[in-house]
Amino acid sequence: MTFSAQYLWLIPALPLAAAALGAVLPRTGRGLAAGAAIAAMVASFLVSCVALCTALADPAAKLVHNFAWFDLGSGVLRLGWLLDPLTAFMCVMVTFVGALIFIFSLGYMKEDKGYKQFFCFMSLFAAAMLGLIVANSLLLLFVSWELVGLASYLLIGFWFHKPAAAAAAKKAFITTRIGDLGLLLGMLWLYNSTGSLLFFDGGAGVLETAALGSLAAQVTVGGLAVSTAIGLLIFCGAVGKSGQFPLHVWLPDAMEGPTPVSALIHAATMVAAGVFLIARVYPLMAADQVLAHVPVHALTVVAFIGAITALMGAGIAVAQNDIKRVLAFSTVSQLGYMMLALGVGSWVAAIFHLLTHAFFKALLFLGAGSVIHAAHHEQDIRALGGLSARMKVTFVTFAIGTCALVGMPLFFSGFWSKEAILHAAHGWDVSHLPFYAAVLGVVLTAFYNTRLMAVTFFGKPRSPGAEHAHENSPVMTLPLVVLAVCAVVLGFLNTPVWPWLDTMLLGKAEVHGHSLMEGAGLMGLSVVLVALGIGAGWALYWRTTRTSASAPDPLAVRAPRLMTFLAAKLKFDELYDATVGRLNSAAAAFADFLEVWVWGGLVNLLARLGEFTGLVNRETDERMLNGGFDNVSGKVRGTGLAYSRAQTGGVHGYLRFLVLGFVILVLLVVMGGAR
Amino acid sequence: MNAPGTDYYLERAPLVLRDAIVQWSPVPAQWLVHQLITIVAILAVFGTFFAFTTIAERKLLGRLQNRLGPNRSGLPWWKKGPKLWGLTQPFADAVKTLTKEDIVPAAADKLLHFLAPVLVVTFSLLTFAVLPFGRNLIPVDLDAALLYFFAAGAATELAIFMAGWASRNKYSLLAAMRALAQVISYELPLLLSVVPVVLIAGTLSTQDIVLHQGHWTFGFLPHWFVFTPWGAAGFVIFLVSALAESNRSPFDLPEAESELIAGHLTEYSGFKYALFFMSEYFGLTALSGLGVTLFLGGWQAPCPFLQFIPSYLWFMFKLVGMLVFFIWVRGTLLRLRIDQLTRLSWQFLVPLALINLGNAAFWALTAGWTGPLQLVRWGVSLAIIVVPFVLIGRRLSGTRAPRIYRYAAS
Amino acid sequence: MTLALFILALLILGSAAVAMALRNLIYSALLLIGSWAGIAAFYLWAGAEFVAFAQVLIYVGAISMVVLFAVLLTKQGHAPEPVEFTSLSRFITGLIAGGGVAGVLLGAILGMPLDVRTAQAAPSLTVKELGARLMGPHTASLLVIGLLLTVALLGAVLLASDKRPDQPEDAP
Amino acid sequence: MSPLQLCLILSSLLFCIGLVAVMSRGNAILVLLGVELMLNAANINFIAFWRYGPHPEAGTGIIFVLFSIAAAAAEAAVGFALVIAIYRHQQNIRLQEANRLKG
Repeated sequence: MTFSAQYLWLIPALPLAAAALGAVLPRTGRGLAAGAAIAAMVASFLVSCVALCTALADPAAKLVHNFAWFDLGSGVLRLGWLLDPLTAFMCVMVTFVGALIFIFSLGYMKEDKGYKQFFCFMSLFAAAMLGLIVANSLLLLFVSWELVGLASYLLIGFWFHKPAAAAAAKKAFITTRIGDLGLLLGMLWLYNSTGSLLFFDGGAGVLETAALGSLAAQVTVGGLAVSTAIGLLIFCGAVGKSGQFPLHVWLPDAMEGPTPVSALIHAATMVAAGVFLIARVYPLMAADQVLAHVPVHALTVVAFIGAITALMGAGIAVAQNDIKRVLAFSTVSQLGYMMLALGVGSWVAAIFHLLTHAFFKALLFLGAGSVIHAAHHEQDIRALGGLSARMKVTFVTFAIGTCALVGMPLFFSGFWSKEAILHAAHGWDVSHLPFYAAVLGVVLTAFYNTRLMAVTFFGKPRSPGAEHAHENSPVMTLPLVVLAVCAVVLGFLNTPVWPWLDTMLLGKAEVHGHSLMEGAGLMGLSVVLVALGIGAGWALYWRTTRTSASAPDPLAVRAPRLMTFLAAKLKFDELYDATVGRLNSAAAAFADFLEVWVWGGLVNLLARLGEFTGLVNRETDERMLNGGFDNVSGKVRGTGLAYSRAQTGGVHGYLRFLVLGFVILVLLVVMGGAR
Repeated sequence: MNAPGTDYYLERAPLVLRDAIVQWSPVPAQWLVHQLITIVAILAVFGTFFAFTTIAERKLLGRLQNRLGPNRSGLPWWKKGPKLWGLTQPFADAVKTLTKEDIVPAAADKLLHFLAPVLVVTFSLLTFAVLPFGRNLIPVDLDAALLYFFAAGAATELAIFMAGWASRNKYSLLAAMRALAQVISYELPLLLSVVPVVLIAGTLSTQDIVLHQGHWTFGFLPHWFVFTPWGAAGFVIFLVSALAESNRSPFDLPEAESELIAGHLTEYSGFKYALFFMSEYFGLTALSGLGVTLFLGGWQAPCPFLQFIPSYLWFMFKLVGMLVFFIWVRGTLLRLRIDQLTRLSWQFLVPLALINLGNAAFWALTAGWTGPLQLVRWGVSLAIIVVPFVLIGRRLSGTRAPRIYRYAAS
Repeated sequence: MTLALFILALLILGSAAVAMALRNLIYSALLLIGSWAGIAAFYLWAGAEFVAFAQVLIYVGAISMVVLFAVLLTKQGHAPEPVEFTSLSRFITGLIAGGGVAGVLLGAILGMPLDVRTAQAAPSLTVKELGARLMGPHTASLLVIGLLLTVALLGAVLLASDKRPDQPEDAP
Repeated sequence: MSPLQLCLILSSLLFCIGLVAVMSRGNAILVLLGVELMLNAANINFIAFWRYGPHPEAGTGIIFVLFSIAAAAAEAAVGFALVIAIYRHQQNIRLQEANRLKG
């Protein structure tokens, strides 16, 4: 079957059609809506597989199909589809994980009243994400990007009757909007400087050498190259969407949505969008690398932001007690790793980690969903416990996911992708700080995951919900098993011995592996680090199991201040309240102050002055003179009254003056011109 | 088979006749005579047509209601002769209305009261100017003919309003208000049901639209628009809206006898009443003619070998068919309430017409699909219109309480 | 040609002027409809067929209906209260201002050496070409107009509706 | 006098009729009708310049009139909705009494 980029629109169109169907169906059409959503995702997956085969046949090619969207009179806005290995891999990943999440939702959302809407929104979300992936135009990407934002708003606030959910939805929407503003500005700037928004357009696209060269050659404020400035603005969007420092605050709150939503947002779609965006515009981000005399390279910023996020997310995750929040902060941390990989120049490592992370994080979230569903919506890990015997399938798959996330050596996908990132960070010649942060992050990751496993699944059940938990139906466990298999197998796509994914993404023809021994030192170090983290976790949480839900955390006992600081998420919300929020209220207070005291005072002063003159007037009038002043003030009053009569509020009067003024103006101009 | 073309002698007969008469007149007045002949022909043909439509309606309604209808009137000077099945009844009616007293209420606005019936007939006659009656027969072949048709048609409701207001009668005024509400509600679906035809045919000219439908698949399946999914849906919407636009039952609210005496006609008598009556039938005929033109292939024959029958006769056959259908509807359906009327329009017809527009766009986009893809095209197009129809219909009827037949035996 | 223009102008201006001076609003509206129809005839005269029919369809078919509805809904139909020049001074100043504008405009028109195309044949533009222009270089404006109409429709419904949006459906 | 000038004079006179009506009539409906007249006068100008202008084949004048008619329709809808709102508020539609922003 021949497949060209022309038919790529099918991939997002299918879920979109399912969403449209879900929107028009009556409330009773639950089964049909869900079935259509799943069928559309599966069909999209099949199309994506065909696209992947086409792309892999010639990995270096960029198959594009561009078309005119609309004619502005002075120019034509063009959109397009793009097929290359990056697009194809992402499509396959999103549709596959998405389809599994949809199937899982069948069981998870079974009793929910908004079942139909849920599948409608989920399909819309998937459609927007797929549209973002196949876009060959920054404009189309931006439109899909905003649609993703909208759908995530709808989904996070799906249980909008809970105030927390509604607030979280708003927070997510507004926080990402801050980043999107940067993206929009970057996009406009790009269009202004190149006159096109297409990525690849037979030599005329913005990611091709001609445009990149001219962008890097121009210099703007502060000595930055234009490409750096645009890249950083676009990166703002990615920071918002991918929950990077300092805009990560919305991501943990997004846990208020249903768990499949969390899986979809944190694994496959929304957060991946930011990483994907940077990978997509990577040539633009890297365009300034050849310049030596610029104050900062765009990618350097990306690397540092990523490193900070990775460390910070792992640190906060240590002190969280909500099972979903732990996973949320681990996502923040892992996204930081991906950004770090992008920043240090190894975008293929980032995409590799993005793919493996999508699978094992979806697995973890769905596993958490399974636990929550079984334990009657108990999310606090302190109140769980002892589930390993009660939910065997969930436990085993969750353990596999955890191993992948921690980076257990050799047999889990997370190990290989994390190894690639560490390797790249180690080889970065600008600074070694990100590398150290990443290494520390590895220890912390191992530590908090051990804690999560130990507290959730071992010991005694500490609440009635956990006691009565039992394994869920196959419709929920089957996706877990499939994802678990993937979490293991996927790592072998890109081992140092056989770096197939790297070659494909980079568009090379043959796979050149090298021996494991080359990076053995680093690999050994990371194995030691993981062992260290697990050992610490074991010592603190496993050896002495928790006895009741209210018992203090062992770490909190040993380092109470650190723990509270971490538990409060490094006080970021408070910080924003104290800075941005307070700035806002301060501005409002200042405006109020101006209103009351300055302008009001001015008015009062004038009034006082008037009063005073009146007083003086009266005094002089009464004491010194007679009728003369009376007369004058009478005249003044009369003039005032005459003027005030013009302010009738009647439309006619105003209009008359307007017209007379117009006539007089024209006459003046004409006479002036005649002279 | 050699299909008869534009110069087929029966096709040319009316034109030959006209040109012969024009030749007789002095040269400077020839253009005037030319136009006058067209006008007179339309007046004569459709005047007679109107007369026989009334008798057909009365007789058909009679049959539908299990009675005979008018059957007494024969020829006046032939007392003992045959009754001619009452076919001369319209002429007797004409004499009656012409000789009746013309009553104008004392409080009425004399000028407008007089002007309203004149205008209403004028405007409804104006619409005939752009209907293609035959292969060579179209009074004015305008480029924007459809727009003209609706522009002229919109003015008749204005005349109805004038009649209602000028009568100074509260029933008449209420009827006038109803007429306005109705035209505002139904103008939209009517126009929207026509737009797909314009989209597919790519022209506003009625003659070109008819020519666009003049082909046959396998030599006998006509390419009339009504035989496509979007065309069928558009035709149904058009029919319903046309019923409402021409104030026919079940949408005859402006002149609902049982509620408003006779609506805006209450204060009219004699010949003015007859004019209103006439304009209603003219409007109906014109809208039927438009429906025939847009959806039923106009003057095109259904099969190629039937082309020996001249095109204007085909137009007339189809027109009569449409009118009989309208009479049938009148005899069958009950009158709607005003709120049901507006709800039907805004919640059902307008959304469906909009969806149908999208359907036609799909049809136009997939014009290149052939072979098995043609089947896909038909299936998708059918689905696009049937699924919303069922869904919207179900939702609308779902909000109503279950029907209770209180006085019917269960 | 010019004679026809004169007759049309007389019709348009006469009916407009009388409409604006009458006391009975229904007469005003009907006369104004006549004036609009005259303007449509002027478009026909100028060769803009499509615009002429659009003018009739929209002004005579739609806007007039809205006007008549407004007149009847606000009970102005039989003029129970004086719909007259309540203030003579307002009328006079209005006339003076209007006259001033007319003077300025007429002076400008008559004083301008207008470069008139010598070819007097009316330019013809088929509906199809017009549509292509509309969907080609003027797409953006078309979209904006569509948006405007939608917003106006919603706004009109909101303004004219009896209920406040924040009140429940069946509040007394 | 050229036909173009005649058309322009027609339109400016129509404009002034509308203007006088707007300025001197107290009835809100009449005022709105005056505004409609002014819009129509502008349309006449567009058509006249299209007819006698240098590039009639571009059709800009016609397209502008179409947009203008659409805008006029929108204006009429909103305007008369406002009239009805005013009537509901003060039981008449005399514009000179509608002189408060708050009521």
